[in-house]
Amino acid sequence: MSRGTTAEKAVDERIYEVHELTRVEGEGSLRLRVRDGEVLEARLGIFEAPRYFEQLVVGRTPDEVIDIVARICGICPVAYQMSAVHGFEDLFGVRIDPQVRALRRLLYCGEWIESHALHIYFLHAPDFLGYESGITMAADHRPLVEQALKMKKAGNHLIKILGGRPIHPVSVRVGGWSHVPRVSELREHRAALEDALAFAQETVKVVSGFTMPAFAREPRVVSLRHAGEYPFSDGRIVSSDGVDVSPSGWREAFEEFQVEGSNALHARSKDGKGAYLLGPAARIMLAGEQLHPLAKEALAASGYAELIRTNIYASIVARAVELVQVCAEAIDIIDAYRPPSEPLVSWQSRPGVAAWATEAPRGLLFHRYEVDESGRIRTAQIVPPTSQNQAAIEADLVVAAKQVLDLPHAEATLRLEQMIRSYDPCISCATHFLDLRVEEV
Amino acid sequence: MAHAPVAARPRVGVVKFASCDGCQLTLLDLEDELLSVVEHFDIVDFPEATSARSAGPYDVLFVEGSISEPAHLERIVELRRRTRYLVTIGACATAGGIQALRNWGDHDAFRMGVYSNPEWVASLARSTPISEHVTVDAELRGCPIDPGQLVELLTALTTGRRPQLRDEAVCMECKRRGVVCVMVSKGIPCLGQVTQTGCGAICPRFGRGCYGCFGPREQANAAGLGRHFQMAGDRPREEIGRLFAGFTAYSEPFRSMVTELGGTRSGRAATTATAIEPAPRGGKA
Amino acid sequence: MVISASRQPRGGRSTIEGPGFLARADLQVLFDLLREDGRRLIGPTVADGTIVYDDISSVDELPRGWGDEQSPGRYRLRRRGDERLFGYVVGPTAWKKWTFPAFIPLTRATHDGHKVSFEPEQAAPAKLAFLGARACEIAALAVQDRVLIGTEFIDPDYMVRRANVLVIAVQCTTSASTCFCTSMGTGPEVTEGYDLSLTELDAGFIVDAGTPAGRAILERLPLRPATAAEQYGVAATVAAVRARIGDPVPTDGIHDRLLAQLDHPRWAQVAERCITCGNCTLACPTCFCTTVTQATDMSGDAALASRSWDSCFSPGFAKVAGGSFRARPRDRYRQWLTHKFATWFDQFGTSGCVGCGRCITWCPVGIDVRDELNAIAPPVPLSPESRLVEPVAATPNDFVTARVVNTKAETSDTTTLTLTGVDPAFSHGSTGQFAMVALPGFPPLPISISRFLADGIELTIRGAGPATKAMCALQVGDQVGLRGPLGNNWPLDRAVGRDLVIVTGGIGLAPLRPVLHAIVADRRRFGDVKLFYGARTPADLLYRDELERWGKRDGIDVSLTVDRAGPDWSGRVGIVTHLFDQAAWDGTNMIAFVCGPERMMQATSTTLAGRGVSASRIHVTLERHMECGIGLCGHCQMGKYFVCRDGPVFSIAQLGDTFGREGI
Amino acid sequence: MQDQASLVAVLNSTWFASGLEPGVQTRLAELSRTFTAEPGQELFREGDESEVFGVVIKGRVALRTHVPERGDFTILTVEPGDVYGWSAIVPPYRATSTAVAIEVLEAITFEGSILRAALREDAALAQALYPRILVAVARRLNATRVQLMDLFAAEEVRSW
Repeated sequence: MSRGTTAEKAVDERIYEVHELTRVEGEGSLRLRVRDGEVLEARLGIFEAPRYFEQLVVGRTPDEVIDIVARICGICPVAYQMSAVHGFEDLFGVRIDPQVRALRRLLYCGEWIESHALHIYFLHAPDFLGYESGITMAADHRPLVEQALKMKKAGNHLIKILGGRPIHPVSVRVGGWSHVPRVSELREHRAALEDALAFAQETVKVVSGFTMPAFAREPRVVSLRHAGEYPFSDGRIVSSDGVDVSPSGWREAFEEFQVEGSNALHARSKDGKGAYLLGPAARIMLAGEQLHPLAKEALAASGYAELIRTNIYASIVARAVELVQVCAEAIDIIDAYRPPSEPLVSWQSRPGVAAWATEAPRGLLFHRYEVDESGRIRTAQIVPPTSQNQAAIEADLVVAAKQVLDLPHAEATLRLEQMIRSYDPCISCATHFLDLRVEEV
Repeated sequence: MAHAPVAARPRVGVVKFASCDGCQLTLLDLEDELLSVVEHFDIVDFPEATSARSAGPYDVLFVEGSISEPAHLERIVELRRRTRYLVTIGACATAGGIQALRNWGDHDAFRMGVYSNPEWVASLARSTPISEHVTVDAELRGCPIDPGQLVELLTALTTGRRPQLRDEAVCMECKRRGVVCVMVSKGIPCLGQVTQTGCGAICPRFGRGCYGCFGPREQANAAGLGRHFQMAGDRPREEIGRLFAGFTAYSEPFRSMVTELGGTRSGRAATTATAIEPAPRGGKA
Repeated sequence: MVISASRQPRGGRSTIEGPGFLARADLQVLFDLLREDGRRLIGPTVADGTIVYDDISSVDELPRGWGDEQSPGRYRLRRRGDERLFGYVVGPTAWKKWTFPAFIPLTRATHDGHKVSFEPEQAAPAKLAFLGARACEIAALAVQDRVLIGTEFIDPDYMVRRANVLVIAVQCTTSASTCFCTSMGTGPEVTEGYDLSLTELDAGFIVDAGTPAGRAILERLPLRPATAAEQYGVAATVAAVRARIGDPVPTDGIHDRLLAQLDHPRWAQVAERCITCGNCTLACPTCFCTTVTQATDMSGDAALASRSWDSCFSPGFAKVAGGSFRARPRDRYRQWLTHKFATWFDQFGTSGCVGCGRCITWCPVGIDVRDELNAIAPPVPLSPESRLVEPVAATPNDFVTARVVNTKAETSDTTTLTLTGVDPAFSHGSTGQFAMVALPGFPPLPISISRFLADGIELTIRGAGPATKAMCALQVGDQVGLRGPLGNNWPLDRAVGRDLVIVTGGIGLAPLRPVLHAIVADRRRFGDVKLFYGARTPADLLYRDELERWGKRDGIDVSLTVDRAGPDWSGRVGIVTHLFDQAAWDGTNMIAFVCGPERMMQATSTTLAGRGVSASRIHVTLERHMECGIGLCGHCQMGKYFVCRDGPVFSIAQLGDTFGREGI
Repeated sequence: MQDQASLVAVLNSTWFASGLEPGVQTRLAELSRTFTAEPGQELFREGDESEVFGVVIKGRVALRTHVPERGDFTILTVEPGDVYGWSAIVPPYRATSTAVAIEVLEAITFEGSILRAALREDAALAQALYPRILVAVARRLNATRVQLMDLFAAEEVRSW
């Protein structure tokens, strides 16, 4: 499906091109132009149609925003609800019950399980095992795929218990929950999560058995870090080189900008140190000490503790380790759960800026809303992980290019596609600010 | 046997226009059925799930997303030509989706607000449902669609039945499940009465009013409900408008309610609509 | 009543006859006794800001100290400031949730090569005790008893569930603004239909038994005799409730008053406010309409038919070929109200409303049925209607399989199936009856029997929808599920010695074919027999060879006409009524059987009337959406009739002004 | 059967002309002549000047219309007692369909121009005849309406 062409004008010019990336969320393209081993252009193009979310929320109330922004992405709707709800509660000074907070972590666990399981087994693993899809993979590895589906279901069902449905759940509100589960509802799901945990541990073994293409670039990494827990929605935004700001202070350290010759907005840190990497590998590098003992154990046993720092293809291992993390944590939360005395506290809107960043499965997701006197949104800014990863992805394409030059064209293109999948790009998310024009050659 | 399925093992495509991918994801979320689904259906094109591609022809094509940019216009007609049984899935495809709120607004203001180079953005002034452009054989409502209804449609396709997708109020599901009416017992405004069932009354079960993501049901008396909200709840018109200005806002009669009462950005008082400045952005490099 | 002088120690056996007094602190004893008897206790408890009925095990779960405020479209709890456990009226839950569940599996059907099989689901309900049933609710149980197990047709699921219920009534000591049991004659006093009854006083309960079962429990309770003062107190409290409610809806003559107002402008006005959401019907403790849905597995070989609550307010409820019989919301509101308060009497000898007020409180937009009744139905008397024909008995949801032994393509879309191995009941069937025909995964459909054979029947089916197309595609050796014969028959006996005119169109000839067979078999008992048959085109004429024989050999005057034809057709083209509207014969000694589209039957009966055939001698067969075929599912209701059970054959006189009226 | 008495008798046997004033019947008989046609014989063609108004005594006349690319369709047959060619009396006096005898036809016909003149001049004749013509046309109208409803077309039940 990857169509490469060699332009007549320069025999030594090679173009690697994928007009429609598959097994990624949304519609994107890849374009790499190399002349005499020198990379002239490396671009992750986006042709997903724009939907203008930052404008759609203007004039709406905070609770409406939570429902609307979920629709940016069908794979990680919870992440969007979380960044928004934390931002508003921070602005309005809402104090929530510890169990309300625990349930939100649990909801996030559900989404991570569902999203990571989907990416590992249905979007990414087929690259390593040489299949078109997880479905065709099932022909030879049926038990594995069945288990993967069970694990994915365990995550989806968790979201369903808490929010009514796995995609675009309905119960997250500013001030808490419109409805909280009975203890029994969660306990009944415990067994499924234990199976998921066991299979997550198995998954780490499976994916660390994959042969990783050679690759070496140590990126700057950014994620949330929290003193007492693996990062979801609290702590500080930190980087591998000294950035340290509050979750509401993303704009103090980072900015979006436009690159000459490229039509895509990128993000960078203001200290001028350029591109940075978000996601599972980044989180493990920066907050690894907060991993659940079982996750630490799995990471150590995988033998990838070091390699995930430099080889982007190995991010699949990091993702698997996080599966262990969220399955284990979900079980802990359920065991400690008692229904909150006040599921939904009342709150007063106040004008100002509501801003917060939480950790989506793919990495840091930043929201910023200006709320006016009438409690309505005046402006909105949403910076999803994929847009922040864009610069890093293109930087990696440059490195990867040099390594694939000797491969047959089709294989090389496939390899580059695989590299992009390693980021688990979420293009529907990214599209609302990336440009659509695909350059003609 | 007497059944007349669409085809022995129908060739299925899953494609998207402007959407969040959540509805096609629902197919992958049929964890219990997925492997038997692929036994009975030959999934020939599904970019999000497989690298194997096909340009058709399709016995069944699931279409997600709304028509919202020029290229979409030809693409959907072309797809229709290659398809026997076209099924639209989700609020974007069946109603234009949440992005159809721009249909009331100033499209350019929207573009300026989001893009620093709006002239590069090829998008249509209106986001519209698939049925506005080609004939649709069946539709699954919802934001997102309901897995149960998806299974019902798939099994109906294999047996040649007509899928049993009830056209009745969400209230019916509430009552069957013994959910207490949030409007009567808590005074929470709820669109369940005018919204087509299929979701299993999720929002009322979770202590909220229905926000209409399955869209208006046949003969939905939205005007009557709107009058009731105004009189009983004595709420401001614009607040009632916003109730209807959701994920299926562009479907009649919700559309008329929004146009009449306001609720979208441009539906608000013109003063605020013009007072909107674009979202803050970093400068040039 | 005699009250024993000997006092018993707590918990010990009491020998009290008549009412006794139970201290509030001892109510838990009743709970424990019921559990000992292996009963699940269902009673009131607070949930979602309302008082619902649910499983409870302890007195602490009762709404101690809670009362309720109800008005059209509004329900709120309030603190009473006392310790009362039953100090409120009825909430959102109706007891039918347990006796007539919202959803039950009905029939499992499987399909294996040519074989099909149908397995009815059997309910195995738990033994229940309803604690806190109010007078109106007990009346509602009685109404559903009449509807679902009170006629010759039985809903077996309801029967077994109902038989497992012990009713513990509670006298109403308060009322809501929405109550009107007094007007419906169902309360507030609990007078019958209970096993035990409780009346709450400040310190405890007056307990009385209404059945031996109740008495047996009463005798195990730690009671002391109720004092006369206490008993008078009870009477006085309930009397006060009655006085407070008053008589909001004068109901004498309501049946006739309401049916006289079918064209009242108010129907359209209320439809402006009504959202047709159906909440009133599902909150109603007597509404019994259901619908059957089919689910199949991916292979389509295993199917499960399930029954769930349906509502006459949903657009799909009354749909048949060509649309809904109640297309407009006003039609549906009129249907509901006239059924509850008028035609229910004709069908079941009781009102369909018990005055509990749920349809008022739980109407999201607060439409008050009492206001509508008072506005629409001012007192006007009408004459009572005539009796119905007796229907033929059948069982509800198990199908007997029959085998296809011959198929004949009558037209491009219509096929006649010959079936053998049918239920013996069919050999007693008669002209005009139909059968419910089922294929796995498809909803069973009513199909007229187009011929009775010694060892089977013929069905002539037009492939219009998926199910009928599937039936038309059946091959010799395939099986189908059959239920019947159902419905009433053409009154052929009335035609003996008379002239008979048969007017029919399209597929309508099928249910009349057995009539012609009967006539041909005994021709001389009838006078002139005229058959006027219209079809869409010459190619759409059914039974062409038989038509020829009837005309040429059997002394039947056969006239055919078609709506349009090519040049090769030398027969008549035109509408069926033109075959006789200018003819010379007069109809004073004539009886007419008419079957075809309703619009055509209207035109025909008007024309026949013009030829002197009186309304009582014009018989038509009606089509309505039929699901159960025996008057249990409610879909095919037309005025006071269930078309499936009381019809499908009616005389124009029977139907009166409902015939041809829009939206009935 | 050329003599007037028999013509009157024949006219009387049709619903169209039965029970008219004797005077009117005689006048009608004067204006009329008997007409016979063989099966397949065309009496007039759609769109032509319509010259003849007739009452069918025996046989059957098919009124046909031509649908481009689909050929001729019979929209109505005229049976004994009924009339054809009413457009000969109603402006603009053009045939609205093609009339073909499909059985051996015996009819009583009137030449359009003559009948029109008679109706103009003879008030009694006009008064007696127009209502009957109106009835004939009304029946056609009603028939057409009902046929338009296409009552016997297959429609499927959508409620499930």
